[in-house]
Amino acid sequence: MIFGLANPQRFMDATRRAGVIGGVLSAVLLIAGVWLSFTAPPDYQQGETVRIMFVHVPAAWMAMFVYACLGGASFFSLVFRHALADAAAKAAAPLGAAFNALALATGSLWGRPMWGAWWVWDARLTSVLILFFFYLGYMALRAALDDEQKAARAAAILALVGLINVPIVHFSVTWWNSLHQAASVFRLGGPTIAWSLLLPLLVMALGYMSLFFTLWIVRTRTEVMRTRAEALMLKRAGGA
Amino acid sequence: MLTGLAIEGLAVERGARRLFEGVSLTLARGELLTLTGANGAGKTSLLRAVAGFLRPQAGDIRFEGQDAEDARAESLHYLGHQDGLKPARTAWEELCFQAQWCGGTRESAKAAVEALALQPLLDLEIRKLSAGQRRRVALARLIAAPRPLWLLDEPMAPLDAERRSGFGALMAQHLQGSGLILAAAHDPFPVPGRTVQIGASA
Amino acid sequence: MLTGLAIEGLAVERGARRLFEGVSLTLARGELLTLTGANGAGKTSLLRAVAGFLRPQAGDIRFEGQDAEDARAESLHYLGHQDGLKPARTAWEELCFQAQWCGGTRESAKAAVEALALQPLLDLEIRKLSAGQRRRVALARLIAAPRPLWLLDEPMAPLDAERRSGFGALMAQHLQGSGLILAAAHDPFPVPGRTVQIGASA
Amino acid sequence: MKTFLVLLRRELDLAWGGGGGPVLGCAFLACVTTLLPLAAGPSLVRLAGFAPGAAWVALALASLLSLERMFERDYEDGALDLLATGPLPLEAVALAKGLAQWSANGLPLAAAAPIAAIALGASSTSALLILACAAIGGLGFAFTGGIGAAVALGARRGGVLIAVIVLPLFAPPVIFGAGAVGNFTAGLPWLGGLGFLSAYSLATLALAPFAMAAAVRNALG
Amino acid sequence: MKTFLVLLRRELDLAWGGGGGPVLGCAFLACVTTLLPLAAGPSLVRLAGFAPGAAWVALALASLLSLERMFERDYEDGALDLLATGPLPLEAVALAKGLAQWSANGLPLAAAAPIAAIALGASSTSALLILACAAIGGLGFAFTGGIGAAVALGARRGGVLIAVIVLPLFAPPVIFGAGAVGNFTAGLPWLGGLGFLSAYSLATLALAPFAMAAAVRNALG
Ligand code: HEM
Ligand SMILES: Nc1ncnc2c1ncn2[C@@H]1O[C@H](COP(=O)(O)OP(=O)(O)OP(=O)(O)O)[C@@H](O)[C@H]1O
Ligand SMILES: Nc1ncnc2c1ncn2[C@@H]1O[C@H](COP(=O)(O)OP(=O)(O)OP(=O)(O)O)[C@@H](O)[C@H]1O
Ligand SMILES: [Mg+2]
Ligand SMILES: [Mg+2]
Repeated sequence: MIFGLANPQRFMDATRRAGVIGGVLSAVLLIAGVWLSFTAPPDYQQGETVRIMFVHVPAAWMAMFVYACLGGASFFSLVFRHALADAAAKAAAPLGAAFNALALATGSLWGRPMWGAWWVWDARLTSVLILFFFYLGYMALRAALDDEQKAARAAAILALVGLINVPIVHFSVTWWNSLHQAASVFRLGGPTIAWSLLLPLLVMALGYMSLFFTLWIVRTRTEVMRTRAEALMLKRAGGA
Repeated sequence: MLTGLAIEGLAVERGARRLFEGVSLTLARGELLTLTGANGAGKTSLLRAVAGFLRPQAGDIRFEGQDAEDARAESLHYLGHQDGLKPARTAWEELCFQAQWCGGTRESAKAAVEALALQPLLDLEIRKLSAGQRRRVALARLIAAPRPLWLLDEPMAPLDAERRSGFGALMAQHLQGSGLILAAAHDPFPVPGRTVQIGASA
Repeated sequence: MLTGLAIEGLAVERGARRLFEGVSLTLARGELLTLTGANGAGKTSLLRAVAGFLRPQAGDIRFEGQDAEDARAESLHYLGHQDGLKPARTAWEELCFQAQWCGGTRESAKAAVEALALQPLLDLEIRKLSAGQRRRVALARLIAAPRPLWLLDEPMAPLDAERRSGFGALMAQHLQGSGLILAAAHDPFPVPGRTVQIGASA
Repeated sequence: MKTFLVLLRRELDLAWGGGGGPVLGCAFLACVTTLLPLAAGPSLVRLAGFAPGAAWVALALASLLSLERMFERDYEDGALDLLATGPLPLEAVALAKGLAQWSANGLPLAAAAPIAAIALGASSTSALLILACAAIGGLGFAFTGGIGAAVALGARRGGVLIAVIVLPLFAPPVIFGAGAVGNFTAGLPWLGGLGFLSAYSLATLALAPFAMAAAVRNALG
Repeated sequence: MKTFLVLLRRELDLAWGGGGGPVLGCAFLACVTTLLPLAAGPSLVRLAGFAPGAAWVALALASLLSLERMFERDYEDGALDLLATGPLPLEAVALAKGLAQWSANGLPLAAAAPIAAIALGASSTSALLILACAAIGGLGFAFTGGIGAAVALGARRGGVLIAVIVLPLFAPPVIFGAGAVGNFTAGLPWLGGLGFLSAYSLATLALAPFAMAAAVRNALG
């Protein structure tokens, strides 16, 4: 299916409605998620602050997930020199950076009551910050090279190199005994978290996911249309 | 063994501007083909496309007798506007490195020193050479590491009259040994050959 | 105001080797003097001595109408084999700096852009220019900051035929405005002038 | 192989010629040993713990600052054209450049760091660990940094861009290495950190040449 | 004056383009704040004492590494010829280059150093002193270093030569500055050190341009 959509025209046809449908779906999921978050019982240890989790954790997951998507798209753009993959990579980066910033901000808000500090230089926090820098570096590189094709390839190489950071972020907690919570959902042997907290968390995660895919497709469409418009303008300028 | 070069319908873009399109040419053993054209017409770009640095937008570059990758790694010399010589190293160090890098030996480097009369320059650092002397050091690698196809970008511009005819003789010798030369130039070479004009007739 | 240049019995050494000696020449307003000679004869060295970079071993360089120090700071342009343009800056940034550094203004830089038809190149970084385009950007400072004496070292080598005659016209214009040009070259200029041979008759 | 050695010799010559090399190590040594006692008071115990950290900071900064040299000059003066038409693939060229960079920047600092540490009162066993960490980490810096240098070729603000790109790549070796040394001084298990550091550096040594070569090819066009 | 500003702007552009600038400061900050706690153990009291020392080491090394850029490129690509035939004497050119070097290397590091120190627990009064010392000392580094860079022009082993010439010249500011900061933290009188440091930097600012210009003139020949 992915390969079927690789043709830009077919992609454009198939995703014409994606913005509307995805938008509605994301709105429903997110509203449900927020409602569930506020009706969930407070944690016996963390009290009301646990509600930050429903914003923080999915955002942190998405920061990593989007980077994986960016890496995948970059791989296709690099190996198959596929214009659509490149447009997708370009479109994904700012979204990932936004999720990443959200995870950092909410984590830091949460850290204040839990650890007594906005920030500590621990492995998990540092590696998430590094992931954020990767997003920034990726966007800076794209902006600094003015030849579109060269920029695309150089950025794709960088994105692939940066993939190495994703497992480091995820496993940092186990590799260094960190202040930060160890994995309690995505772990071998199943989740260790109470159902009353897990349900809103999962709904929120689905909402984030759907929001991301919607925005990703919309941004990719815009990118494809922009390149088309530019090509048209160049053609006109050349003919004149 | 590389025996020929055939270019068909080549189109090259730089910075979203199409420099030329539909350029077709062939080059056989023993032939010199001179590229001419206005500044910015795309002579250098064409040479770079043949050398494999630049991916053309359309068209085909075929090496005969060898596949493109091998040809580019073993059978061609590209000598551009910039010679890549390091100012702080001596002429002999640089020549020696270039020769060995391109598959020659210290002995063949010495032969090139003879052929281009570089003897008195060998111990000088590149930054101390005059423009013409420096160009001769750069040209020496063509002799020091024999490869069939020479891609030359205005090789003679800084040479004096005597050295021009001297290098012309080396070119003729290379062609006689069934070499191939594709060269960009604003002035004609002292060697018989065909000429192709790149870009709008200027 | 610089009105002439007189060189008498000049001798220059490089690396303990005497390049030439007893070179005498004069240059008056409206005159072009072309230096010719073999590679390594010392043309560049002579120009650098006039520009004050090199201290001659013997002989005299006299500027008429201005003392040497002022003349070198205000009245001459030296454009050598290397143009000093920075690859990472745009053509306009570089031209603008060079013009203002040599006493011109942004307006005069714009005039030079007109004169050398640089308009389409201004936003390109120097590293993206073709050899001839880059040379044109370098030459532009001669126009952008008017100074009477031009010291040019093979200024036309990378230019195409059309641009050569174009720059020839600019030279002629400078001479008519009672400028002075001392230039090294292997090929004659398209402008009438005298020629001096440097070094052993080669 | 012979061709690779020829290339490596040239790269070493160029890298050591320009500002790197033994001098960097000596400078570091001189700075650290004269400065720190002055700045941190004369208690040797405290100082000993500090040398490795300073060595890491110096190593990371030195690597960062010299990266620009790695490809930029060859790119601008046409030498990359020659290197790209040689019998060895650009991957081998990148490898040689990375090794030369390491030997001119990483090794001297790595050699100086333990001497400085001992001069400041560290035990000679921890000095050995520092040497190992700095040498191995320097390798990681040189190769990950090389990726940044290659990717940023031809960009308008090359140097600054390199730094932005490279910093996150530098973080893992920094964290692993500093963790190992820190744990060692604190009497905690440190082999794990050293292992991660070695794994990271070896992985970059194996993979970075491909990324660099791809980026250089892209820039040559 | 206007011409000097034009020149200064170009020099700043080139110096900031090539590896210097705010990113260097951030890089330094990131290195110091992540590395030192990891290397020296997380006790804030101890760290606070080390941060200024680490800042000095980094500043000196960073200055050393970027020196090569100061004249070498302009020399090799012919830009010095242009600068030498301008209305301002080479002394002014040297001054502009020194200032640009300082702003691209010294200032960002100076700005970052106190932030790092505070992040590591130093008091904000000592941070101010660190800022002052680093900024003033950086000026001294840039100008003394410039002498080395100019003298080494056209020499075969430029980098090594730079270091041999420059290192001894670096010693006085290093010692004065570190002494001032050290005394301050120890509660001893520190104004004297700062005074010597300022005097040294101002002296180099006044004298070094002449030395640089003489060396450059010599190299141009
Ligand atoms: C700026 C500070 C923080 C950052 C950058 C951060 C980052 C992250 C990341 C990247 C994850 C996803 C881990 C994975 O699935 O591999 C995560 C999960 C999580 N974080 Fe944070 N975090 C921060 C602060 C906090 C604080 C203060 C708490 C509360 C004590 C917290 C609690 C959690 C929890 C409970 C999870 C879910 C763990 C799991 O189920 O896997 N985080 N955080
Ligand atoms: N990286 C680049 N980005 C944008 N434009 C470029 C780039 N490289 C080259 N160009 C443009 O491509 C055109 C062709 O350049 P090329 O060097 O091939 O010309 P040329 O025929 O060799 O000219 P010359 O006779 O001056 O050497 C020029 O207009 C140049 O500005
Ligand atoms: N710094 C130096 N040290 C030693 N020798 C030098 C130095 N600079 C130049 N030379 C030598 O001086 C001689 C003259 O050089 P110059 O550049 O003046 O020649 P030219 O006439 O301009 O030659 P071309 O036509 O090749 O440009 C050359 O043989 C060169 O090797
Ligand atoms: Mg060309
Ligand atoms: Mg000359």
